[in-house]
Amino acid sequence: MAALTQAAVGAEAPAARPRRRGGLVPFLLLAPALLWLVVFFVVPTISLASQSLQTGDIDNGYTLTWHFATYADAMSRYWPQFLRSIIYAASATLGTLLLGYPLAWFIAHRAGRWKNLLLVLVVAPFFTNFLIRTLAWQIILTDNGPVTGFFRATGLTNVLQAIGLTDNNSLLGSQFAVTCGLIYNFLPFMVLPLYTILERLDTRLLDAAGDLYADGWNTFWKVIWPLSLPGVVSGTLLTFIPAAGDYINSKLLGNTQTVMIGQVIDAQFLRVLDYPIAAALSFILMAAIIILVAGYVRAAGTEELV
Amino acid sequence: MAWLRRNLVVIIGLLVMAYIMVPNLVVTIFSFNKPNGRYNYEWNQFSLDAWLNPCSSAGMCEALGLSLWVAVAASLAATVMGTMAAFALGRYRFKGRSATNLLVFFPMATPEVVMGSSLLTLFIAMGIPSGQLTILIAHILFTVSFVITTVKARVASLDPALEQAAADLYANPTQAFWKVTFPLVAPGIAAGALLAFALSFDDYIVTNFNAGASTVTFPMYVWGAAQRGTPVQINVVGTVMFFGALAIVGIGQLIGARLRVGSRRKEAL
Amino acid sequence: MATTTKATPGDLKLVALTRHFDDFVAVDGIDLVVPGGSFFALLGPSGCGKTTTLRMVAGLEEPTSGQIMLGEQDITGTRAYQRNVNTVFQSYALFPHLSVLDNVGFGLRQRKVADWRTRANEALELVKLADRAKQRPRQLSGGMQQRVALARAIVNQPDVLLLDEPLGALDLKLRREMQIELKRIQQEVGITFIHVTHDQEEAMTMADTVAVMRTGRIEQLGAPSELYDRPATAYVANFLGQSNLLPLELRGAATAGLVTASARGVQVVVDAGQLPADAGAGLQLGIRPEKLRLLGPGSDGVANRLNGWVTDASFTGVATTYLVKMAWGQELTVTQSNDGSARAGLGDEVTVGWDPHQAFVLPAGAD
Amino acid sequence: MATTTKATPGDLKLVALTRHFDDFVAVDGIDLVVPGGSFFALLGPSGCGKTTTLRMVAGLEEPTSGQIMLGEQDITGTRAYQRNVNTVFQSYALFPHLSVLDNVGFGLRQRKVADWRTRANEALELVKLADRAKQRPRQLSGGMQQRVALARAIVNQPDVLLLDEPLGALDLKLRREMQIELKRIQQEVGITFIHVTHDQEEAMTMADTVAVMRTGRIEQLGAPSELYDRPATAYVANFLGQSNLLPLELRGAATAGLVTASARGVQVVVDAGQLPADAGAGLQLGIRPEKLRLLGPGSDGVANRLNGWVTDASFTGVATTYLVKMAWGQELTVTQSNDGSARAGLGDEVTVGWDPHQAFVLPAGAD
Amino acid sequence: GSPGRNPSGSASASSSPVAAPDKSDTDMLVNWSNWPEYIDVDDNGNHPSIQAFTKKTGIKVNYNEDYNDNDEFFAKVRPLLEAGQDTGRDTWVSTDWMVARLIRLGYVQKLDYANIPNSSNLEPSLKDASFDPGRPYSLPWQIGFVGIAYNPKATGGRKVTSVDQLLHDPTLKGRVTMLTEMRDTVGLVLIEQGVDLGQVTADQFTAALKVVQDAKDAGQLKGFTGNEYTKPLASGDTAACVAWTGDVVQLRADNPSLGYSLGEKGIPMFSDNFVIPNLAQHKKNAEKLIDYYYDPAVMAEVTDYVNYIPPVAGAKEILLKKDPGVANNELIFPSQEVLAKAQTFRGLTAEEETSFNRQFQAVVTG
Ligand SMILES: Nc1ncnc2c1ncn2[C@@H]1O[C@H](COP(=O)(O)OP(=O)(O)OP(=O)(O)O)[C@@H](O)[C@H]1O
Ligand SMILES: Nc1ncnc2c1ncn2[C@@H]1O[C@H](COP(=O)(O)OP(=O)(O)OP(=O)(O)O)[C@@H](O)[C@H]1O
Ligand SMILES: [Mg+2]
Ligand SMILES: [Mg+2]
Repeated sequence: MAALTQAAVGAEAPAARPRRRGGLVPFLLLAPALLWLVVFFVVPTISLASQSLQTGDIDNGYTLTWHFATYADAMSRYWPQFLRSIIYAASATLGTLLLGYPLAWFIAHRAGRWKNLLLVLVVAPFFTNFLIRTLAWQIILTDNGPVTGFFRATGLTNVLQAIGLTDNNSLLGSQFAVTCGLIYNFLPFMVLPLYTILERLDTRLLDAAGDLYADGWNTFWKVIWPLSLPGVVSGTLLTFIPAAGDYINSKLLGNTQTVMIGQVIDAQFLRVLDYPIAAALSFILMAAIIILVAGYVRAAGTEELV
Repeated sequence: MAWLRRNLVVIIGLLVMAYIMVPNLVVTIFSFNKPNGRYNYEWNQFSLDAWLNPCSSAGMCEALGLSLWVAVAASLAATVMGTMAAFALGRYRFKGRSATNLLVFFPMATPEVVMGSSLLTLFIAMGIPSGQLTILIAHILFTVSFVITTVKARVASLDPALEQAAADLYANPTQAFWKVTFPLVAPGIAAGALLAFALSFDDYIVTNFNAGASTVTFPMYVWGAAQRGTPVQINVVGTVMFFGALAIVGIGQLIGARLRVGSRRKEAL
Repeated sequence: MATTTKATPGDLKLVALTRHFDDFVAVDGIDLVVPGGSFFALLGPSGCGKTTTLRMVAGLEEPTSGQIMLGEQDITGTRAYQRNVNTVFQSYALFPHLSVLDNVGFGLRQRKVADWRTRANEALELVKLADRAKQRPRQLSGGMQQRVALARAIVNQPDVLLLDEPLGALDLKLRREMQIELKRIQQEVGITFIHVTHDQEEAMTMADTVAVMRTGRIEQLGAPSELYDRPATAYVANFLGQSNLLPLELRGAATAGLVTASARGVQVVVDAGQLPADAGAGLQLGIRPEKLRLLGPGSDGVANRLNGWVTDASFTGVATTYLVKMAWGQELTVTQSNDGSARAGLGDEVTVGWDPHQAFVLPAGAD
Repeated sequence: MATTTKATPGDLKLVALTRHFDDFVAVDGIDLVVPGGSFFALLGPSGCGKTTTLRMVAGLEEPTSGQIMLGEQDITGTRAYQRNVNTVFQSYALFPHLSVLDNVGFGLRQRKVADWRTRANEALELVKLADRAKQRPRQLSGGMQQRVALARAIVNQPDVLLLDEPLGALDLKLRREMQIELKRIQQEVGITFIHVTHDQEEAMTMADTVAVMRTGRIEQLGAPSELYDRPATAYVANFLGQSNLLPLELRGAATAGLVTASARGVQVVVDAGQLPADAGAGLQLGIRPEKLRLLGPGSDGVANRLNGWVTDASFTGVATTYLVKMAWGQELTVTQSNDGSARAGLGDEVTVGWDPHQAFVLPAGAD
Repeated sequence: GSPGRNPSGSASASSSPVAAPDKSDTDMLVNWSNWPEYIDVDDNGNHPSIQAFTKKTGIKVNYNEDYNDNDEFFAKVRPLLEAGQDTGRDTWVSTDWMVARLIRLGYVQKLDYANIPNSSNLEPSLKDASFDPGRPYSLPWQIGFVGIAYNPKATGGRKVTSVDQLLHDPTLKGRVTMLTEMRDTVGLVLIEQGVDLGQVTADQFTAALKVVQDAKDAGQLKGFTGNEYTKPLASGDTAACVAWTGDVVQLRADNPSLGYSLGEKGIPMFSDNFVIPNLAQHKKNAEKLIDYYYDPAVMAEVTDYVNYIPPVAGAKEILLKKDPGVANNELIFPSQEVLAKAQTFRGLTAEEETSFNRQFQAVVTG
């Protein structure tokens, strides 16, 4: 399990510059996976691209007419959902970061021999079906449950309501519940890369900072945080990307005001049967993610994507 | 006050840990429930019924079996292919390396509905009938990227001097790989396989598109069942899987610790 | 800032300073006064508690008991960032994400010093790295990094500068250079330096006062030459260089400051002034390798002489080190400066001799 | 296996060995013969091509051109695992997943040696680690790991053992111990050792022959004392320890093997036998610090003398090193053995002198 | 893309063959896809009626509950049907409007009534469906009404009796769900507005949808759901919702306090129907299966468990003896008076379907 540490799920090892030229060898090694990705991912993606430029309907069939207007149409109609998805994904990412950072630090530096066990516990939720997990959240946040009771008794619901995260004095069916679900689901993807980088962090630097008159807060911002950026970058990517496309959480824990773009794609694809617009929306989503990610990665200055 | 300041991170860490564990705890608790009605959402009465008759919910155990089989097969295949690719990417410089890195990254960024449906279209065009094979292909596709990323990090942090030492000690490249490289990368591979297994075992959307007429995986079963009620047996499976994962790792660590303690004791003698 | 003359800072006093880790006593009640402005070295083998002591002074470790005073002030309870004490860490601990200039300016900026940039640049000039200000630490060689760490600490004009094996990772040549450099800087800025090392040569070259530590306690304290020439225990003697130790039995009384005695049956004379007050458990005679000389013909005047044969000779440039086997099996180490004095070959029968005033006498038992 | 006496292995010959990395020439046509059974040291600054040379001998790097011969056999084209050559890597490169015993037995098992276990245990005894056979490498200290790496290499009884800065990571004390240990083992097993280091003292202490490398070429090759006492270039002189260099102009002709000359206007005599054949570009006089002596009263007989005043004195136990400033500003380094000879204090006016036969003369220009 | 398809969509017009060589006689098997929990189950997880069928005919039933949702299921099989490939299923149960679409696209085969003698037991009122006039392609499996369900615990004891109340009562704000089934949700509103579902116009549809949109914008609606509305209703997280009768009957068995109201002006009705897709490998076996379930005794057994309205005449009589509680339940065996109010959404043209869907989804996912 210490391996999951290495899972790095992103963090780049410092000694990690590839160093050899191997003639054919790398290509032979890559062949199976690459073949798989090309046949089962690239090819469908290309046909998806062509689909996004077709016109027609289910009864008369679709023909490729290079109808780029679909993209403009998709954007103009669904920009609010795009925006909302980005905002939700971003706030979920922020949430996972806020919760995941102390947890990763705790596991890396304070957990002693419990380290491995805690790492497994972080990943273990994946072994319980996603629907059961989400239903468990429904049980936890239910109107008559103790959590809601606590929130009501302490007036926290009013606070949440005031900032627009909930309404109706309940927790379920709100932006709050959706964000909670998203954070919960993607926390492991944040914690693992953060853990990998924080564990490697040279704690002597913290002593040095203290020695140079930095108190706890300054030590964090001036030393720990900048040094953990690579982990923060991979963690945020691995959280943000799937969260932006997710809709299970918004569907089961949200309300009619919390529809995310994944739900729209789903509806266009399955219910309206408007394949071009569904394909176009998918492409816009992928493109948006990749542009955001590329810009982010460049700004953060890490060499490789994930 | 000083105590609080020093242990703040521990307290927060434990709270977040609790946040992660609470849903699992709920699942576990409700696996001992005897619900009043078909929905298992309110505590009614303690009962071991579901634990004693785990398969009494029609089709669940078959679905579970299928899911386990698919997860094992897919994670195995993804692990083999992903490990090979990770070696290529972590080890060699070659033309198109960054393009390949990008290609590996894309499937992780693709919405599942899109991946599921476009794969289905492809299978039909290729004439591959939907069923276990198509599920397997799809699962390998979306897990292989995770394996590659995971193993690549491990491969990259491997000291190249070790393989050279093996060569220096008369091991030809094949022997050097199996005796030195592989055992050292193994933890990374295990992590990748574990992640692949978890992702495969938990996937619904992509699977649902590519499952044939009579292949129902466990997530599909759960999704279907949840429409009309949630049999307690689902919680039993969730609980078993969760503690199973813990146990496997726990035992692994125990064996490791035993070995270490053993050698330390010898040292003391 | 190098040009500002500072008022001599107060003395640093450690009073019964103790630190336990669980059951383990890392530092065991140290009492110590380090005069302000002096260059003080803490010497001892790995694990004897040097770093722990230093960290307590820096405020990075809490003492289990005892006090730390800086001048008149008790600083035991203050936190690291509140102390006017800076450390050069063994591993440098430079911030890899900051430029050299930002590293050096870190402490000043924390204290909101307005002209931090000017002062950091001055400190870099002091360590001769002004031209590297924009680079990242990892672009510098080990020696340069060490100097950055030094600049980063002294720029804050601390009352005490702690140096934890700052030269440990450097190669020999660089180490020698840096030793000279450090001493120069200390003389220039007049800050109290506490230098931790386990390299005895280093401690002796650099420090005004050396304290030899052993399992959490201070074994002996004094000027380098005092410790070297008159070690109080065999432990100190061995720690500060090699020694040839012989069991010693006193035979005669003191005449002209000399006493006759017998070492392994050979008659020798020792300096009466060196006999320890309490010689209950027997005595040992100690002679440093470089104080032993291969005697050529015509050196009959030397009072102390032992015969043996050369079992090994190794040339080190400056000197040649011989192992000379005695009749009773012990091998004495003799370091002969390559200044033109007698050389010997492997297997040669030789006589070694020494001046009684250059040997020392220890109580036996205490090792 | 330590007890088996081996037939002396063949000589190792490098013929015009060259290695390019893209445009960069790391090793630039080395010609070299390492006699079988000798202890050979390759010395040079970081980046001069030592490791690359070693790796080519081990078969881990392919030469761009040139040949490698082992005895009569050309091994240039063979692969690493086919060569009877073993390496102790700078970083040890122990297999972390194998026990110490399995590490040591690795090569034997690869070659299907039936009694690998016995022989591996014998090798561990040789390096005094028999009791650690079951442990994992990371449970050992740095010095122990180094010995395991050594045992792992020599257990295979290679024709040539390559050691790439095997002691670089050890601390001073341990390094000295291991130097003696290595030399003992080499004498015991009689294998050719090629030892790479950038520590000149280490090279001189251990090796029969030392080659000084510089940017891919061999600058000078010979016995340690030869290189130290008669460096061919200033580069070698400086690399093998400190030197005081003075510009030299010949004045007179040779009488009794001595030539008069002038250094900075002061008249000196030099050994005629040391004048280089080609003195076109002018000459330099070199004197090692320990060959310079502070002259006390009554040393008028010394032919070469320079006056100056002491600007620094540092006591190192064995010796005291003085910096003596000359009238023209240069500071000469003088290392005076603490064997009872004259000492001086800071600021004292002193006269330093040297024996003409203990100085050396270099062509100027060549640095 | 696909080649142009004849919009008339009759099976014969399709370019690819529709019927596969029937393997029924050699291969005693039938593959049936159905909705989850839509058949009788015993304590061991077996389906007694299926076991009895196998025993009786020797035909093994490969029963799969993989029909979770009309659209999702359609998305899974459409590419196969379009490409002229076997779907691996011999029959499945689609909702009325989906049957219409399947027929339109030429994806389903005509039933051979010679193999279904029991089809004469079909309730007379169901014989002629607007989506399948004369029922050449489909036979109903179960029928249900769409109404309003509420949990008195969550409404504070108040009854919710009208769409108007559902969409505008401030005490229900944010705790109301509607169905993602367009015809059920919008149909309920249309009837409230006095529109006959058999005659809906595009404008009426848009106007009704506007009401839903306004309620949603006002924060009245918590969500649009599929079958997953039931659990929150039972637990009280949802106060009131649009619901299907069968579900409500079952929920009330566990929680009798749940309330239910059917519209005064009219009641939207839906049916789920057997169809046989193109290239089904065991068409005859599928027809035998349908025939088997049209035996009133068998259907009674199913009804006793699933609690929807059976389409087979004579089932009530059998249940009156076996399980009077079910037989007398107005929601399972509605009175003639109630039945008279039942309305079915009219069949839509391809263009209408696309347009309505697009508008409706704009509300649902807006
Ligand atoms: N945090 C800690 N927990 C437990 N034991 C500790 C801790 N820090 C130090 N020790 C123990 O205290 C003793 C003294 O350690 P310290 O670091 O002060 O030694 P040192 O003299 O600096 O040695 P070195 O020369 O190796 O740096 C050691 O035995 C060490 O194992
Ligand atoms: N794989 C390589 N690719 C490019 N240049 C290399 C490679 N290996 C070595 N070099 C270059 O060749 C030169 C010689 O390197 P080498 O490692 O032999 O030096 P070295 O003498 O062993 O130095 P050190 O004492 O630092 O170990 C260096 O400048 C190095 O940068
Ligand atoms: Mg220390
Ligand atoms: Mg090297």
